[in-house]
Amino acid sequence: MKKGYLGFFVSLFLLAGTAWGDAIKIPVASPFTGQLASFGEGVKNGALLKGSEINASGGIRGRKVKIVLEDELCDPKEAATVATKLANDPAVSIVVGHLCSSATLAALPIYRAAKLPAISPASTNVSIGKMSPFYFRNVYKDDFQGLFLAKYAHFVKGYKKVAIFYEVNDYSMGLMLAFMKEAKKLGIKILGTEAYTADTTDFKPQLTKFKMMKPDAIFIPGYAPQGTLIVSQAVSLGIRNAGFFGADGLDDDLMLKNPDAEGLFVTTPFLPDKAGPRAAGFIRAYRKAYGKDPNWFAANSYDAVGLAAAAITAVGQDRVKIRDYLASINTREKAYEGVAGKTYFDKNGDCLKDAFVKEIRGGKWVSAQKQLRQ
Amino acid sequence: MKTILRVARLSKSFGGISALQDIDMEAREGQIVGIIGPNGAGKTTLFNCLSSLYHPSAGQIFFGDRPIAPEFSSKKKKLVAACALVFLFLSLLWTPIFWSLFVPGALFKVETVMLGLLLLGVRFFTFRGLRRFEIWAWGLIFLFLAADICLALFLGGRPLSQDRFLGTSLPLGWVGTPWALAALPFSLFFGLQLCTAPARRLFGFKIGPDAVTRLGMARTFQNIRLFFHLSVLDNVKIGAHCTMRSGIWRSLFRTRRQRAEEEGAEQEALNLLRFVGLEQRALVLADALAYGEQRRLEIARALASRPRLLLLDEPAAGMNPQESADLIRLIRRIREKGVTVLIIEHDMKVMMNLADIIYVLDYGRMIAQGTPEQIRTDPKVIEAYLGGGVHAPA
Amino acid sequence: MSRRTRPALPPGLIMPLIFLLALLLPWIPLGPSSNYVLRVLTTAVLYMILALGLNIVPGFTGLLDLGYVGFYGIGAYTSGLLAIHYDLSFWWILPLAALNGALWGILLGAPTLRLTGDYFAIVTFGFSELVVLVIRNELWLTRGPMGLPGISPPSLLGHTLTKDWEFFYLVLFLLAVVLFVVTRLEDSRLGRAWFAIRGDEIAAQCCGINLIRYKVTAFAISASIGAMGGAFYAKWFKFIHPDMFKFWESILILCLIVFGGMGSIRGTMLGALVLIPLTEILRAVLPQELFSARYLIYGLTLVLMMRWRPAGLIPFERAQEALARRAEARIRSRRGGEQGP
Amino acid sequence: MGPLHELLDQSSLFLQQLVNGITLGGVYALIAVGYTMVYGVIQLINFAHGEIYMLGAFLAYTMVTVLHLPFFVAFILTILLCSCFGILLDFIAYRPLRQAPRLAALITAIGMSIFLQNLALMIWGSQIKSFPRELLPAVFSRPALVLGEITVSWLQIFILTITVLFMAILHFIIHRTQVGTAMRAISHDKVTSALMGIGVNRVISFTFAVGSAMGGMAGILVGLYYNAIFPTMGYIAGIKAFAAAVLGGIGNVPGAMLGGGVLGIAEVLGAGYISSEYRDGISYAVMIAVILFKPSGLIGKPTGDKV
Repeated sequence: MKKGYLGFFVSLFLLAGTAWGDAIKIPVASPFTGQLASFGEGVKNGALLKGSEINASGGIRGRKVKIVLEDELCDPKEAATVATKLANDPAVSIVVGHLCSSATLAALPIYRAAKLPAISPASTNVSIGKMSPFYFRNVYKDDFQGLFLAKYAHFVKGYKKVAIFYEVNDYSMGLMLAFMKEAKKLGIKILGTEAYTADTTDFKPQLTKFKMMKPDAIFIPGYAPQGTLIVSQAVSLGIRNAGFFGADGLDDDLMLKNPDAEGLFVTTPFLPDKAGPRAAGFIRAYRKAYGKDPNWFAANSYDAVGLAAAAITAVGQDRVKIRDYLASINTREKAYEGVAGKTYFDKNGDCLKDAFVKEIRGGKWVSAQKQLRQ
Repeated sequence: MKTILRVARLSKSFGGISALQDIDMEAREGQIVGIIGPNGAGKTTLFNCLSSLYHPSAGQIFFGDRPIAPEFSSKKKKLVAACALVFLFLSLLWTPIFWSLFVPGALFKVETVMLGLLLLGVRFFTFRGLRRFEIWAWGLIFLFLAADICLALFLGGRPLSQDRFLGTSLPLGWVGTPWALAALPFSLFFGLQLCTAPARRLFGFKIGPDAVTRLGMARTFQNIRLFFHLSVLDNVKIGAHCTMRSGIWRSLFRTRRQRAEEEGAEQEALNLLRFVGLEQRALVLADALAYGEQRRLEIARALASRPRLLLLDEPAAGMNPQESADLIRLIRRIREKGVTVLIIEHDMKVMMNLADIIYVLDYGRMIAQGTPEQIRTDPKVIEAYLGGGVHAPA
Repeated sequence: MSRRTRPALPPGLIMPLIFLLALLLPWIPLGPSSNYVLRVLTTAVLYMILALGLNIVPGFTGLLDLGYVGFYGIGAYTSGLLAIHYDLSFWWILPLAALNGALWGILLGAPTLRLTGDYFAIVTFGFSELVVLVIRNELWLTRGPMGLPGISPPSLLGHTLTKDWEFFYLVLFLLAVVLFVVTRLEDSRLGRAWFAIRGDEIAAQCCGINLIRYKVTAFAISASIGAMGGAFYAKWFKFIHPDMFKFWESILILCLIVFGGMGSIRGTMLGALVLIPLTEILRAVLPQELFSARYLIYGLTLVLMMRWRPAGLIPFERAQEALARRAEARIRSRRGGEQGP
Repeated sequence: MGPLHELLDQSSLFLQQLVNGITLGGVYALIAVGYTMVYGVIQLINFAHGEIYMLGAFLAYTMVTVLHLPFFVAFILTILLCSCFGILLDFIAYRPLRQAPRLAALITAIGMSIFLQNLALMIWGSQIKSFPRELLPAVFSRPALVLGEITVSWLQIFILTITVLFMAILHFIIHRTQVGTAMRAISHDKVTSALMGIGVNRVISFTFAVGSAMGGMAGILVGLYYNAIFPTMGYIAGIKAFAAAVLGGIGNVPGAMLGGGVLGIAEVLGAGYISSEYRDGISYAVMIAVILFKPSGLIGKPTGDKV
């Protein structure tokens, strides 16, 4: 029984490994099912859109591109399995992924060992960059974003007393630490920090504490699903004259459904109306394909696939050459022009990119009147 | 003949209903002692007290000269309570003192938590009877653990600073935490010793059923309690548990000693199975045995612990006359091996045939004792069994 | 005892044979996906180890333990921290992690094993959640949700393991060690005491078995095997994260042993070999559109399996029959020895 | 700010936290009842109960947003549907396993839980949903009581009233009606009850129906209260509720209520005063401590093993 079973399963893998035809494979690894599937959706849509656009314009060197979606549920264990699968597939020369930093960190050593370059459209954890020369990302790091937010809160909004409500995860804590460091310099008083976990829906105890502190604003360096709950629960508790702000984690249409979130502002790597003509086409195509506006996950993954395609076009399917090509995009002049601005990498493979601020006005995301120039 | 079992003024009550009241009895070496009585007379309760599955409410049991159930007077209980309270205070004091040694200024912060834990402890303490004392003591240890962990977290510097995240230069508040974690096992150990050891020594704990078996008293059960999913042989080998010594390491490395022991146990188990007539069935699962065979297996398992006293709880229940005749022979042979037998039985024929001395229980009281002939003619017994006035049970 | 199920091969030979097959596996040419298969199989074998460890508590001793992942996490973090801070070799880390697991097993087990049934289960569950919370929140020690990256891979005689087949061999070796331990213990005084406790606690007590002592022993051994699994996991992944040790893992491992047959060593291993690659097989089989049905099918498999074979693939009774056959062989050979010249 | 002001602030903080805690406790209690009743009758930890709670929230959401039913109609319909669903669950998954080992039933429950969770994920997607405010009775979004810094909403009052009301009804059912007596008899001894002419399966179905109805109701209330409905919401709430049931003494309805209350308050006060990082840990620690000291729960009766 055991042997028969083994044979069956081995042949399945063989099948999976060889079934694709002549197309150039660009795998996209992200959570497409499970709790974080809603984040992965943007990544999926953006990547598929770019893929079909490339194919419509004749493919890469005359060959079609096939976007292969690899689901890893944001689970480090699954991410490592997926990474092994990709690393051992000779048809794969570059990977777009992963989304969660924990998944990225689990997959990283495997890509490194297989000399397989990877571009993450969304992992913002600070410690990733130094881990591997084969890892790139076209999204900024948490520390940059936190610093930017502190400056914005101080110079544009003029907040004096801020309370921080963070999620116990790497993204949120990295942001918080960067924000606090800069806030200290700028003289913003941090009234208190409270934590929550992703699986909770009751934020009232912590918010009640904030209410008594009477902050000017509450900084929520978390994700939208919890962010929207936090805002509405805060309002129902009677926190009315405090502002709310967050980072790109809150940049989601989910927030728009919440009438209490009026006035909330966030940082984002991608602003449709500030992105120039290149983005306009993207937004139109995206609306046509999926019936809604792209979020920054979509824009970044669109760009990441574009970068991958550009690299393959330039140097072919050799993994190390692709890596060298990507690493050579290291100044503003050589930058890849994507829909989410120019992308170029520093020596760690981290990208240096502008951040924008947008806020909710009348139930819509609009770019904030005042942007902060770096 | 030496007395092997002595029961003095034994009482047992369940939430106000007394199942046994002032039982006095004794068994001498080599006797077969019978206990009879109508249903609900408290026979099985008596057995459970003897094998320490129940703890008597009052009275004493001596096995040889070893007390199995020491008496707990209410005065003694109060003393235990007082002592435990002292230990509680000591143990709760201990943690902040320990902490203040490592982290100056910790004492003050900690007081509220300690007070809360103290109140909690005292409150639960007043609820607990002595029977659950051990659980109670363990609960206390858990409090210790909780307190230490709470402290470790408390003192761990509530503000989340950059230093903490990078883990390079620890702020002063953190010096305590690794120490606290390192000290946890010690604190647990000493806490345990503080709470349980003196109480054990001073007041004598009840002996567990396993210890009773090790002392040489084995039993069977009214409703058969075999290990049904194990083989017959293994059932008997489990019975021989306390005659063997090998532990984890010897079993892992199959030392010569362990192998010899296993072999001996297996041989003896087979001998015992032959003794009760189950040798042919040694390698089937106990589930597959017939009812009468299961009864005999239970006896074999009890004998495997090499007991001096064997308690048989209705061994003939559900047997046909042929089987009970076999059983009578078997019990006689057991006695010939030098094992004293204490037997509960409904089947009067079996009892009258077997017993040297019979005790009669009714409604938790001992109403008669004597040789089978005396019992047969005792008017109290006749009344208990038949509601009075009619002939003696045959 | 059904003769039908008796294998044609001598029973002592089956396990080594399967091991031999497993050792040959990396050299079967599977083309490009060979390493992928190996990685999935390494995961499966790791879960076999974990399941064999957990099996000792609910399978042998009959106590429902929902907190196993706590020990797994303790082992992984012990291994990761020792590797990062002290740069110890894997061969030192392994026993240390096992010891640490056993220590916590005893600390948790000693007070809680007095509780009965589901109360024990729920306390162990609480424990594992607390372990994860501590790992998640004590940044100074574990870096919390940032995870512990950069754990050095194990090395053997100066050679650092990097290849997938090397890890596969390593995990097979660990499986062999664990298998040795559990099979030896299963057929010993200790194992019988555990089975007795599983069968009937009161009868076991009256056979002279000290319940607490044997339960704590079982719990400690189980915990140390779990910690060993964790130690390997950390060294293999080179990165650990609190999310890896969520309650779900405990449930998964429990599913493996119930699916395979609780209390039966082979069943437990078979359960892991079937269920762990299942999600990957579904990944390969299902078209991309039906991807989200992966865990749906997984759940359904569990339900249907329990419906048809509630005692698992290889039930406990079968394992006990196998033990009895072994005893029979022993007795027969002894008799043969006596009757010989 | 004088010391008096400070004191006032502190005490209103405490009171507000208490109100939060009691509401949370009420929700836990409602879910816990389903666990405790099923456990009491067939000694099964029904892991899928949390999923019924989730389904309750989604069903009500669908009825309100897609079918445009008035809220209270949707509320009652959902409860009915959930109880039917509970019966169905028992019929499909658990009834065939009545004679099987207990762990087999437990694994079935886990399998059902995974299955339902993923089913909901496929049907409704992973995005968090919330009841559109304009489709709900307006009174829910208004505060009922504003006392200085303390706010109590009508929704909170609604939740607490429903909890207390249904607990009272349940208590009545269990102790005063025939089916309640049958339930208690079955929890004591299934075989004997069957011999006494009790339709065991029917009574168990009834138990599932009542428990699931309460679970579904809790789902709607939580969906309203926190404004969040998502496929995995049943998992953590289910576990907390189970802890609450154990805390109060499993198999005991007033116990579930007490346990829910204690757990909710402990959790909220713990998050408010000790550490919000260890919020869940505090509730588990309280639970463990109670079990260690009083293994039968706060008001459960110790059960002895009959020798």
